[in-house]
Amino acid sequence: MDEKVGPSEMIVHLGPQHPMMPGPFRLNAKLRGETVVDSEVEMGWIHKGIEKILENKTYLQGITIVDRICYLAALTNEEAYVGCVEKLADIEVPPRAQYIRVIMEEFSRIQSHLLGMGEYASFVGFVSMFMYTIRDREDVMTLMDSVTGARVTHSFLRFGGVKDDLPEGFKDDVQRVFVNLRKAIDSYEELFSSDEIYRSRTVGIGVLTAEVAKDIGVSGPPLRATGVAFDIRRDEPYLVYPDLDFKVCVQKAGDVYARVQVRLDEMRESMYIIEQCLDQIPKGPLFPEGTAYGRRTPVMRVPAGEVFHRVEDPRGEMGFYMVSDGSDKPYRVKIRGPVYPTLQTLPPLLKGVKIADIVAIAGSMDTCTSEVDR
Amino acid sequence: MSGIIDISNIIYSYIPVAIILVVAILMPPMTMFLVKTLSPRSRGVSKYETYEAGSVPIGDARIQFNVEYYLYAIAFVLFDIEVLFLYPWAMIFQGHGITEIATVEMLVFIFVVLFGYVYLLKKEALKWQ
Amino acid sequence: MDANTMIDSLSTQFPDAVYDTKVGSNIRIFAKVKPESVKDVCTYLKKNLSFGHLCCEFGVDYPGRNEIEVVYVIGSYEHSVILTLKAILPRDNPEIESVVDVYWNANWYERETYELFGVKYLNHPDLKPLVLPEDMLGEWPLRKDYKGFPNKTARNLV
Amino acid sequence: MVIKNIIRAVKNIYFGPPVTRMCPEVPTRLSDRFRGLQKLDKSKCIGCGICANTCPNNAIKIVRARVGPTSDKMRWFPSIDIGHCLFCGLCIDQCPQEALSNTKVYLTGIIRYDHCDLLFTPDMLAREVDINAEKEAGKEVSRWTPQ
Amino acid sequence: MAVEQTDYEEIPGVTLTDRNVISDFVKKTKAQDILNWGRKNSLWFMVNAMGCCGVELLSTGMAHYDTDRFGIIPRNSPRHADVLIISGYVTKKYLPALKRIWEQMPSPKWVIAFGDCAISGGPFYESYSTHQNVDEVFPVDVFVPGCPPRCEALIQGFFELQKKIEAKQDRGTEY
Amino acid sequence: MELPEILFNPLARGILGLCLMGAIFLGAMAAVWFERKLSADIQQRYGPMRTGPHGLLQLVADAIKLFTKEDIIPKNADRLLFVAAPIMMMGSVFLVLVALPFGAIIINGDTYPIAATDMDISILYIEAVSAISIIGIFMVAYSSNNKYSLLGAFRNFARMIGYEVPLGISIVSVAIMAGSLNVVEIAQAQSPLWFIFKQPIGFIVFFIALMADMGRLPFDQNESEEELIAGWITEYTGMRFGLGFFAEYIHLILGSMLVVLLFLGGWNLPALLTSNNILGIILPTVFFLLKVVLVMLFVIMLRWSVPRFRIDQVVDISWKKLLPLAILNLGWVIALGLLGV
Repeated sequence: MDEKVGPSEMIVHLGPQHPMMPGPFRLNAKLRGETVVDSEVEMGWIHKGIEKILENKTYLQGITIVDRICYLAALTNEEAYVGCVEKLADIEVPPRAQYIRVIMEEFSRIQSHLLGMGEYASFVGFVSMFMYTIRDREDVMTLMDSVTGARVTHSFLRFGGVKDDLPEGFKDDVQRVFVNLRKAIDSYEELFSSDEIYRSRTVGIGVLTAEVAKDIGVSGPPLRATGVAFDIRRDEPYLVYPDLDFKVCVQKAGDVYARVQVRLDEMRESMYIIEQCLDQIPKGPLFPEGTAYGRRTPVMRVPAGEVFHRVEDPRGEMGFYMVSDGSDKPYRVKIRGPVYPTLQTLPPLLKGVKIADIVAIAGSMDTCTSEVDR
Repeated sequence: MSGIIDISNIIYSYIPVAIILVVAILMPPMTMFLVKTLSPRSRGVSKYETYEAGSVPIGDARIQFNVEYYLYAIAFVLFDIEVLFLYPWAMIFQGHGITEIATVEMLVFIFVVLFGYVYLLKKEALKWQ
Repeated sequence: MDANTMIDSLSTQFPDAVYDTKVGSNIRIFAKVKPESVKDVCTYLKKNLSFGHLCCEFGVDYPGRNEIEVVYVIGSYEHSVILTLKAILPRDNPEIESVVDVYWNANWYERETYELFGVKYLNHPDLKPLVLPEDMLGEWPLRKDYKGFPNKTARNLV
Repeated sequence: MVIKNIIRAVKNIYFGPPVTRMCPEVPTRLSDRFRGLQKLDKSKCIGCGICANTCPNNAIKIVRARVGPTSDKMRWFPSIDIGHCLFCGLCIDQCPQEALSNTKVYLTGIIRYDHCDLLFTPDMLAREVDINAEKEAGKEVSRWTPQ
Repeated sequence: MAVEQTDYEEIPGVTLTDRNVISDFVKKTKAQDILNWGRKNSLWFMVNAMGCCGVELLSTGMAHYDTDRFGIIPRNSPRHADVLIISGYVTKKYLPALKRIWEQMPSPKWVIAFGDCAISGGPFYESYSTHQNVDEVFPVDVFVPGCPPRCEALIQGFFELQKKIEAKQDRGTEY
Repeated sequence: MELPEILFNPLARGILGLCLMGAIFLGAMAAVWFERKLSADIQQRYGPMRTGPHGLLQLVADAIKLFTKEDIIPKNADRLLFVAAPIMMMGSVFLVLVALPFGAIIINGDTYPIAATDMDISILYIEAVSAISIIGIFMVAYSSNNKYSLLGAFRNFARMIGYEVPLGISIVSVAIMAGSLNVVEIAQAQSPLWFIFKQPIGFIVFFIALMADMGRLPFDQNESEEELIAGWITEYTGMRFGLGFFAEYIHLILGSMLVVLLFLGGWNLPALLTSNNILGIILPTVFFLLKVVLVMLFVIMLRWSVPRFRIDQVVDISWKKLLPLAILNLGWVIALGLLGV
């Protein structure tokens, strides 16, 4: 962005301490009146060097660190990391563990979408909506808490399996929560589609076309809102996703409204997936039998090699590239976060919009600064 | 009957206004003086600098206004004055036996104003930048 | 088009620039590329083989071999094959052509690789630090011989 | 429409009871797997140091401490810096003797006014020193780290 | 305390009243208890979500935990805030901004270190990019350990802060 | 029964005005408490609970705290304007308060409004002085030399400019119907039928324009917390912020009173109910204040249940929808006048 300002133009820093996002992030906007002339995203306010830290931790210790890459999708981060190691060390995960992983990851998707949507609603001035979505999110969090033992950073997955089995009566709890959640999601949808003020703030705002989105490398709901049905769960299946029936939620418009609609549909799909899993889940061990892997993970020396494993995060494509040199610590880990490209769409999208739309557009991307900075 | 003060003497009805005005003007400075004496002070290098979400601001906030703002303000002033003309007319509209004539006059007036309004709409001068 | 034909097409198109090709599985292929022709290869990949999605781009430091590898992981929205393209640079003066013109989102990846590894990208539109403060430039923290790490100044009570 | 929203709001006032958990007074029902402050069973601990090695954050150190509250015999036990502990549960999983276990303590016992008070000695982990009473008594007890 | 006192810049027309007769009087008498009552019951915290704990910070203000019960509400501007909650790792890049925000808050003001990252650096204590020992920079009043702590822990942290204010043991006021 | 002569003395009325000032401060505090409780109810929480029974003393605690907060005047601020702006805002709301009746006492069929003063042109006066507060807001924003504040001030201006015209026209319609510019007489003129039934479009226009004037939620662009931190008041600390805050809430109360006076029939009750002197002293005021509270309730509910407009949409609504509607309403009122209704 050019630092020079013309007459009646000014540069406003939105951030790093700004209510716009759950995480420090700075948007330098050059404004002419209310209109954004040019903008630039500055990152790195919470860059914590996870990639370097992972090089100094053993594989097992790494699980706790990758939890903290993105605080809203801790389980999918773990899945990507653990999946890498399993590919390198050639570990077969028993089916029951796979099903439990799918259940927990879909829960994590639901809670992330609920937070993202509510936060986004509060950005267009709809504070009560935020309260409602967080209220429903708390129920989901309680369910996750009862399985993993923590609310945000779970440390739940282990190499070859999961730490704990599902608790007694989990299925009933899930069904009870889902009855309420279905109703709540329906009411959100009705609210979003019937409220005129809301529609005037969202329909046709921040239109991301499929070409631009592909060029920038966007994935996840922002991409699917443009009409591209790209979903790692279907295109490059991992775990038991091939056995499950789900559809990839797609919207055509690519605007703010479509992105929120995609999230609403995805939550429904996630609930459907979880119900299938709970019906289909087989009995069996949580860890591969006849190996040393278990809750007490042995000190691992992973064979040398390189692997790229990607999973579908609530926000898109989460990938880990892991280089192993045969020791007990990874030689190099590269984290490919989904928000990293998504955030780069902001400067082109923000050209010519009003300030109030900045937060609407940025919020609808459902970005997670922590993951961008890593 | 609603007369609580003798309205015929116009000064009377403004004496309370004056009293309140004095109090209203004195109250904030008095409050701030009390606050100044009672409140603690913190130290900090950038305490008195302009807040801008933790960043160092670039440039002054007192920029030159857009020309559009002035056009806009002029349109507003025009319309507001037109509205002001309506007040005396509203007073004599009824009960003075001139209702029909007043109506015609006012229709002419409103028509002229509407003409200007439509012109502004067509010119998109009322679009906020 | 499956993984084998893709890799064949790539190596026939660039017989000099692309070497060490390998097919890992039917969705993973690997290749190495000469640093000077990385942009041409990427253009070809995007235009002809529909590799339109740059998953990530990063560096790996090998002080033993005195090399820095710049790795491009390139996927696609149309098919699920992922190509891992590697360019090997000398460690003391790593320089490589920027692929921002081909892949838009390479911009930030390259800025990050620049500040963390010191890989210099030629023809990059705006090569400045992304995640670290300006004054940390030149420390190249993700190289294996970074001195400032691990930082033991933190107070640990145990 | 706006009216619809208002109706929804009114409905919420009458049909949506508050969902608030009355936090400090009514303790929240925690899941059985909740990972709070660790508890040390001194009779099981063999001082092997696996927990210290496995801790991702180097929050555990093996120190010498008394075997029991009345005994003068000293043995090696883990002490944990709660200011560093991630509550990830790896130490508990990896402990070969199951000497460490989870408890649900996460509130009054471990919120401190001073960073240095966040060091939990083996005696405190074994609950031989009552955390709350120790806190009220002052710093001397809390800083007592038998080396 | 931690903020350098020597760099303090005198602004024309602003007089320091920290040695004022009136404030001395207030400090010594019951009036201080009334002030402290008001202060402890209206702790407005600043919205500054910085990491994992930031999400729990958001949840704390919401319906399930509802800090509004205690008069604790979020404010976006530091000029209106009383409590700075450091809710995550402070990086070298972010520290100047955070310091600015802290200095721009009007006194009396308090700091809560929420979560391991704020207390000690958490899992990132040996990173090349984070700033260690935040409590040497900010006069932290209450340490809430956990990674991240549950929402109840933050409420309990506020409780401890209230106790501290009531007992006139708080650090952040600089009377 | 007659009222004592002393009450008609202008100086005594001034003192009554000061009492009303105190009352409105308490009212504003109650309004804030009310808003916090109501929003909590809508959001399924409890709201203030601990400070006093049901958090009734919450606002007292807030006031004490704000009172002893440090007062920071930024280096780059315009000191004079920065200090003068709260005076502007407070002065504006109090000057409005002078002309507004807070109810009425009906004795032997005669109505004595509880107001500090009585003017011929009080509605014009109210419109004029309430516009000062916008200048106050602009002074706050411009003097603090903060970009968020400046943007908030621009939005405030745009909104004021847009909505003052429909507001004025709808007030004129009311004045035509009542044949007077005196608020008390307008309220009296609605004795059998409230004006909301005679000119519903006028009421809608007036209410929306007044909401915009008060800066309540679908129209609180000047403060929009998500993008502009706190908008115009970002740089104000402690009691200065408190004054601005209180001025806003007093504005809310006065606006609700204006709605009740102009459209919802003021304190008018069937003569049967006020024939008794004791009832006549109490009932009209209670009835009036009840209506004010109901209007406030509606305004507050609206704030917590709708999203916010963008500023250009706000301006568009004003010029393209409300202004034609207001003129239509004027035509309707003229037609009614011609028919002699």
